[in-house]
Amino acid sequence: MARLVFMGRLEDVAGMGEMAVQAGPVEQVLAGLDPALAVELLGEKVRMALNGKLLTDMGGVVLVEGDELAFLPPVSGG
Amino acid sequence: MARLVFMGRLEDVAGMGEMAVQAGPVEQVLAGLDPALAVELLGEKVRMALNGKLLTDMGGVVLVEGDELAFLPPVSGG
Amino acid sequence: MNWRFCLRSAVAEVRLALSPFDPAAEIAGFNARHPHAGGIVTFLGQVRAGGGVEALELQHYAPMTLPGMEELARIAQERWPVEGLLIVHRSGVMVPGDAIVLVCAAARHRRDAFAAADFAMDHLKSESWFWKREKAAQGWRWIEPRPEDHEDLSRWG
Amino acid sequence: MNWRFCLRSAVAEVRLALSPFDPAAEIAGFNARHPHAGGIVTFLGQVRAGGGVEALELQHYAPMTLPGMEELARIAQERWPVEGLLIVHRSGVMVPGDAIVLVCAAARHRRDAFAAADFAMDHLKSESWFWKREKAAQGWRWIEPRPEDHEDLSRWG
Repeated sequence: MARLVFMGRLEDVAGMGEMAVQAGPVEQVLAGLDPALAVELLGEKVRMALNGKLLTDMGGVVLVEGDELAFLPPVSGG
Repeated sequence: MARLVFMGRLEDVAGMGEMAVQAGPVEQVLAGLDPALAVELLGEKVRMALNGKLLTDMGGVVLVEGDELAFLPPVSGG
Repeated sequence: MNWRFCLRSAVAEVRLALSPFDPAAEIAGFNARHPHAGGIVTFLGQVRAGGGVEALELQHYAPMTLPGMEELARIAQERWPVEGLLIVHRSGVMVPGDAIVLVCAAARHRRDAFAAADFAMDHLKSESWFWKREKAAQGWRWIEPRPEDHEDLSRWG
Repeated sequence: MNWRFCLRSAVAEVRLALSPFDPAAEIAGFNARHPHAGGIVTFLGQVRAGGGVEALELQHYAPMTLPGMEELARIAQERWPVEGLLIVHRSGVMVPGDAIVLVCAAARHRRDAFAAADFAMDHLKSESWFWKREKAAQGWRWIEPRPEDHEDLSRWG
């Protein structure tokens, strides 16, 4: 199993903060989600981090056992 | 009598912080001082304040009884 | 406090606070640790009282938020000769009056302290891994960065 | 404290301190008085420890120094929408570690608080009625403003 993490407003869209998914190519993992959620996760302003490292390109990424893929909408601190 | 006030390094030059002087035209008052002190007081960077108000021009200023004329070298706070 | 949430170097201390912190005590402690600095600039951001906001929540993402703050402190120290730098940022649910963020910068010359604190705040605001939402009468609402926040960032080149 | 040495308006408080003051307590009090401000910037200037300076003296000229500081506070309030402004400046003889000047600015938006504090400090440094001398091993020496201080001032147009 791998894990998807939804930060900020994406947590509201997903209805949960994280989700366990089958390991495999990211495209395949996303194809298995509610399409409304998948569309939001692929939004232009959403960044992704694999095990805490930003991905510059999700093409070809394959989640292996224990991986954590986080979806990061625009930040706002302070 | 009127009073001259020497701030900052001018106090060291004068050897005192203030000096009682006879009322009268400023030029006349300065002429009565030690010339070495008078030269410093007339230095380009020294400003003057009469009773707490900056003078833009000392020409024609006459000290009357109780006046306080302050000599203000470049400031440095903070 | 977990070791993951606290970094101390000779110059910088960076903390992610998971519960309320006392900014006045932090400032007093920072000042006491930096008698050699001529100038100390502090910025305190707090949840505004009286603006209709009942609560504010900041989320962080543990694998990235504190490392990002540490990197920010490192960059600020490289750019300005600071003698001390403290960054404390809350995560969790806050109420009006609660401190959100505190930045203290100590330097020999005041312009360096101002610049380092200002720089750190601009980057914490719109380039650190936090997500913010406010609770008002209408319920919770996520806050996205304003265009001004990005303009502020662009000042630093 | 003599009435001449303290001004309080709804927004600004300006003080000329003739004896040591506790900056941490001043900051804590200021923060507590401004729960409505989103951001509070403070600047503390202190006599540097360890720089070979044994003592520092600041002279003021009573008829002009506090009125000049009050005018500075008025101008800062006109230029930036601050909700609170505190300026405390020491006069007299100080030793390393003593506070010289404290500026606190509270505003809804952090950039206003930064600008008001920065502006006030630049003007206190080189355009307020103080004269400064330092005592080191060689004895007392009067300090004149540096060219940088005038450049700092010119930033404000």
